Amino acid sequence: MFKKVLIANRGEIAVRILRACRETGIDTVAVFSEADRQALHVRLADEAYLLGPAPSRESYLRADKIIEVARKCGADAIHPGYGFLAEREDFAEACANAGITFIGPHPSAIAAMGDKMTARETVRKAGVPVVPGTEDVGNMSDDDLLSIAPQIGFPLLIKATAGGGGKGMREVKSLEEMPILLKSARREAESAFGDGNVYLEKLVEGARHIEIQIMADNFGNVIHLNERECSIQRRHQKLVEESPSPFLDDDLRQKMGEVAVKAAQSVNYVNAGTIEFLVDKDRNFYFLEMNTRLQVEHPITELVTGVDIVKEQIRIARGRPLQYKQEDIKINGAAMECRINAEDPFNGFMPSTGKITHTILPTGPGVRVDTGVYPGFEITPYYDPMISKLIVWAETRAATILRMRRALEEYRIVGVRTNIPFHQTLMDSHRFMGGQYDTRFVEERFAIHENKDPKMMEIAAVMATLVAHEETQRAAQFVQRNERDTSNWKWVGRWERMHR
Amino acid sequence: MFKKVLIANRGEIAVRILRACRETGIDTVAVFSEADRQALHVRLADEAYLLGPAPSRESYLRADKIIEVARKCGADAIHPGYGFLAEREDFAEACANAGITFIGPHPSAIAAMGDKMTARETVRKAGVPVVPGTEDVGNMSDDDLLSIAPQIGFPLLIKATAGGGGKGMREVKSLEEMPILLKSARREAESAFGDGNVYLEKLVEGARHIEIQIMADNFGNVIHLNERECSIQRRHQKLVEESPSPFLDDDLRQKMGEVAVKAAQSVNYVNAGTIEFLVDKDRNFYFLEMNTRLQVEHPITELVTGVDIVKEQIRIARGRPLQYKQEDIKINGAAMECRINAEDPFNGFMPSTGKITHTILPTGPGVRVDTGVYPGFEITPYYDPMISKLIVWAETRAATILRMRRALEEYRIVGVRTNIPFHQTLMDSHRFMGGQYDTRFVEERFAIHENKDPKMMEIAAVMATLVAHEETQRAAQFVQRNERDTSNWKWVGRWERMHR
Amino acid sequence: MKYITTIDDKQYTVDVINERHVSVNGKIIEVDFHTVSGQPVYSMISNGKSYEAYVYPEDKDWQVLLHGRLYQATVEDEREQRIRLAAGAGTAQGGEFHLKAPMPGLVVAIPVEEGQAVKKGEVLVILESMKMQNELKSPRDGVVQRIKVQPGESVDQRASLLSVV
Amino acid sequence: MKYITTIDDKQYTVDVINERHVSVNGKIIEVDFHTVSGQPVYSMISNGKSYEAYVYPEDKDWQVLLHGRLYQATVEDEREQRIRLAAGAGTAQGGEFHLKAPMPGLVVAIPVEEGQAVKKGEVLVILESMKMQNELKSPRDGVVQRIKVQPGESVDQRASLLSVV
Repeated sequence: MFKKVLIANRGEIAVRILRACRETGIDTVAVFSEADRQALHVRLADEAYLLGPAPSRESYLRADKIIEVARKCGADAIHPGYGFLAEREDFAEACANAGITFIGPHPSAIAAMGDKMTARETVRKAGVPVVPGTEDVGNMSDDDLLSIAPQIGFPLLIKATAGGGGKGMREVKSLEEMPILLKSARREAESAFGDGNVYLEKLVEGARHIEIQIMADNFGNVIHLNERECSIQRRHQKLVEESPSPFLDDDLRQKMGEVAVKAAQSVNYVNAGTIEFLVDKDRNFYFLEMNTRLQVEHPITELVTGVDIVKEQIRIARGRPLQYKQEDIKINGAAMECRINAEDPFNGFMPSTGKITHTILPTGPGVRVDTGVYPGFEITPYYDPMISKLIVWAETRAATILRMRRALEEYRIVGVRTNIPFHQTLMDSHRFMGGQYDTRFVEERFAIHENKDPKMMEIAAVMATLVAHEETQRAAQFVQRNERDTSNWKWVGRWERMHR
Repeated sequence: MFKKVLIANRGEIAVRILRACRETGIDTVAVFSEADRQALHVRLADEAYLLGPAPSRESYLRADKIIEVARKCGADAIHPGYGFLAEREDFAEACANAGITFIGPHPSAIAAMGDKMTARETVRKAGVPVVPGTEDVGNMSDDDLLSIAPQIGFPLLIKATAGGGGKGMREVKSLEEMPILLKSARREAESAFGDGNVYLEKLVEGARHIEIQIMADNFGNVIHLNERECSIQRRHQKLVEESPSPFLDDDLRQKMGEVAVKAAQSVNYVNAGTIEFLVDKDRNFYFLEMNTRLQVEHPITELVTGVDIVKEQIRIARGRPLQYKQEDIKINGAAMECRINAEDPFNGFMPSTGKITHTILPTGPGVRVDTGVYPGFEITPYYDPMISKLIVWAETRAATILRMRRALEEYRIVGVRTNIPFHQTLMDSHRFMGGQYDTRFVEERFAIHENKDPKMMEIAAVMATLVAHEETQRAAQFVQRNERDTSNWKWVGRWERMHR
Repeated sequence: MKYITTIDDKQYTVDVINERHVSVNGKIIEVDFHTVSGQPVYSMISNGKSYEAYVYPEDKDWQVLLHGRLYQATVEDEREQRIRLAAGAGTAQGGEFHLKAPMPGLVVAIPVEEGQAVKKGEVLVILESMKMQNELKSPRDGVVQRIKVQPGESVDQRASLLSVV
Repeated sequence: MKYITTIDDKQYTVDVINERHVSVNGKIIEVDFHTVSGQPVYSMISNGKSYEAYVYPEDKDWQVLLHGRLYQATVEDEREQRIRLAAGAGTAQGGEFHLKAPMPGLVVAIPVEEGQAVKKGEVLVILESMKMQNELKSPRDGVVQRIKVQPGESVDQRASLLSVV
């Protein structure tokens, strides 16, 4: 039994894990960077320790410091969340050496799946179909890659060997543009993972990104929790996920589930993991990679299966057998997640930094919000722009979309720009409603119109005017009553603050 | 198909219904009293109309005005929520006469179940067991009741004929104290329902209050959605509800469900309704009354069955058949609801009025909050003290209780006192955890200790001191920089507001 | 700066030594104390333990909502305490208790009479509000005086109802 | 009081007649306008329709978050507009555009050169921040001038990067 778990992460996922621990009677230890002193995961944890300055390399990526904290405060286990150290086999190894349980797979499985080229080879040998691409294992030079590329054929993808989440990924349409793209892919991979190694994969056109959640215990039991459809992406970043996929039928679902279990078994996988597949128009599916950790989008699986994935991760790490057998896993209704990012969809999805001054969360039936932000939270440029996840469940996919529209409209985030209008436009899209989309849909066949109703524009104009008018009136009164010792601008600002 | 629905209610239930309409593509019309101009149901609705001054009699009980509004704005239907006009057959009748669909049962069913004495007789004839008590129908004088009482035996309950929700209810231990209790029961019933009529019922000791949710359509289909256990009460007001009941087994559940369906059929019931039973220690169950409307605690049934009761109500009112058959209704996991009231559990549960200055809602896995309040909301003495409902689901009852503890701790409501500490103490109670409770548990065998950990008291003292210290320091600086034109108290107040 | 802080009947002498150190009843502790901007939320990390509290003024006291529990703290500096103790010496214990309506409502019953001796916890007035009948109790032993309202009367918030001397 | 309110390219002449009446481009509408206390939330009921909006200042404009959509409104009274138009006549159209870093970050690439003609929407600078590469584009046609940074350089928020003349 764990008495104390250190959560080596920040933001919504740190809060998510913290809640699972609290609901299991386990004490929680947060770690934080200087930028996150006031963050929710720090405030909600039982203990909290500073790691270092804001940049990840000096804080959340400091494996040594994190293990030192865990040792000093007597934590039994470390949950890495996603990102940061979650897929570093050396970190998992170091935990083990320090006598601390790493809540995740064995280092060997992380290593086998972490090197994307090795992973391709391993699962291919286990009979799992892979996307055609580079078949060698090991570092390849630009020259090697440029000479292999024509055999694979264009368009193709450059992908980071150490990668995931679209970082260090580039689409290549021709040999001519390949050298410069190789360079930028390597640079991005180097900065994201500390490893600039890349490989090539054929670009499967019109494909859908569908992944299978698996769970495995230390007793050889491996089950899958069905699929998540993640084809709504922009620049290889997932924006919306849903389960079940509108594209799969029971037959294909079962086949993919079985193959996913096989892939996990090929590396003696333990704990929660996800096998990502590409599925083409003809329903052929190809292994893409395995994420050897909790996914951002795990909640939609929780909502349709009823399994609390984080609690189950903890149980497995404690050496308990899986609570579920494959036949216990049913699909109940439909769930969808919108990732709420601090970015401006009307300005090229430019990240938006600043302070969140007010938020109103959508609530009520079928709505779950996983968030690490709050009024007063400062969005800094140091971390991911994802500030919360809006997750919705309903009995059918159609009801889920309608509920998501309702929840998006209720969600208020004031102070920074968010991509909520993107999600609203998506939920109104007929193609999306019809389930007719692939991974290129957002970038190629979807436009976010401002689509401003003239009636609503007029209402907005009237409301803005009335607020401005009230301010003018009150500011005038205020100035009459007081000596003005500061500039007008300051008075208005002060007045503003006073009336909040 | 309804295009526009008027919601003849306020608070969380008005918001709940509004969300269901919005998720079904139906326009919403709110009505409000002068006290509720800024309320959430007014702000979220598509249209909103003033009814009158704050007191219910002059606003939410003004059936005539509500129907006038519905007619003028072209609403197809009215949803009455719970309380107010929900169980007034004359209102349902008036809707029908105005050509507006009443989302609820036929007036005849409301009438038959609304007079509690008539209801007892009706279901008894249909073979439903009832609690021994007065068997006549019609107004009974104090003298009649006093002469019948000894035959029923003490302790007994005085109950309002028109009643529900514990209003106008009194427990009588002996004949001597009965006259004065009759008087106060009649007074309370008169003020709550405009009808001072009462009847008597034997007090079933050690009983549990367990109710069955039923749904019926216009085609003769009646199903039940299993039970809700509502024995956690104080002064006959429910405080916590859970589903399934820890007391029932499948056998008793099925029996009670069948009897509930029979009771509904005895009055040709249509739409959603609830049959309340008392279940004694020996698992005998007795019909108490039928609530011919949506219940406060309907969400726990939604969470364990997956049925959206409000959407289903709307479907039925539109003349569609039930979407479900009895065999579709399964119990999935366990759900619990805590009613969050603005009252001080450390001061005799005294209602607490005032302004809510800040709130933080609990979120994350398995947590649903149905609320009508928000920062800035003013709690007035005109309406019910219930300000929100915290509803939690998990795979097992034990996990639900642990999750509820976590959610209660996360829930912050600043500005008024709430009964959250009561719920926290309850969730820690071994008897409650063991499911060992009846309707007298809270009043007789449960104490809310302040139970203050000395360590936490010291921390609270330090934090209060540091805040006070900061205020003093900053106020001093502020005073130095400015002419003091107001009293010190006002400056501190202003400073306070400026720094929020 | 030294303060005397009282919660319930417990007194804490809290000395704010500097930005990172506080002594409580003579014991020095290290504190990392932060305000969450724009909110009455404070975060304190002390000895690795993390505490989040809402701290906000109510009348002359501070309300501290810490880990879901509410504490009511009185914070005085030494001078303030001296003044209060000096002033309070005359009236503190023997002072009258003035029962005021905690909310607007209808006086349903007054189960006591003027001149009647009451114990702490005894019901003085039943007030109907928010559709509930609420029992207003005596906070101490004493004698009822100056009943200012009658059953059936509607009263505003903070209206004087009666005194216990 | 009369205001000229602009959203996107649309101008509205809004006359606040009294507490309950406003005219918009000459058409009089009845409004019931309320602030939700302590919040930048406003509720307006007009002709039975209910609207809730967050309205808050940003720079010199007002941001209106209405039914989930964000509108940016400039509100000027007649005098302010006259002054701006008079002042703006000289510089408005021909003014330089100064590209500033919208957030701190690393300059990854500058795909333009000084003196190069660019079209509206053309990428001027690629800035890495929040683990993303962000393309900063030209808001109008013009010629690139005064490039002040180099690839590989870290810049602070609002740092000047280059100008488009």
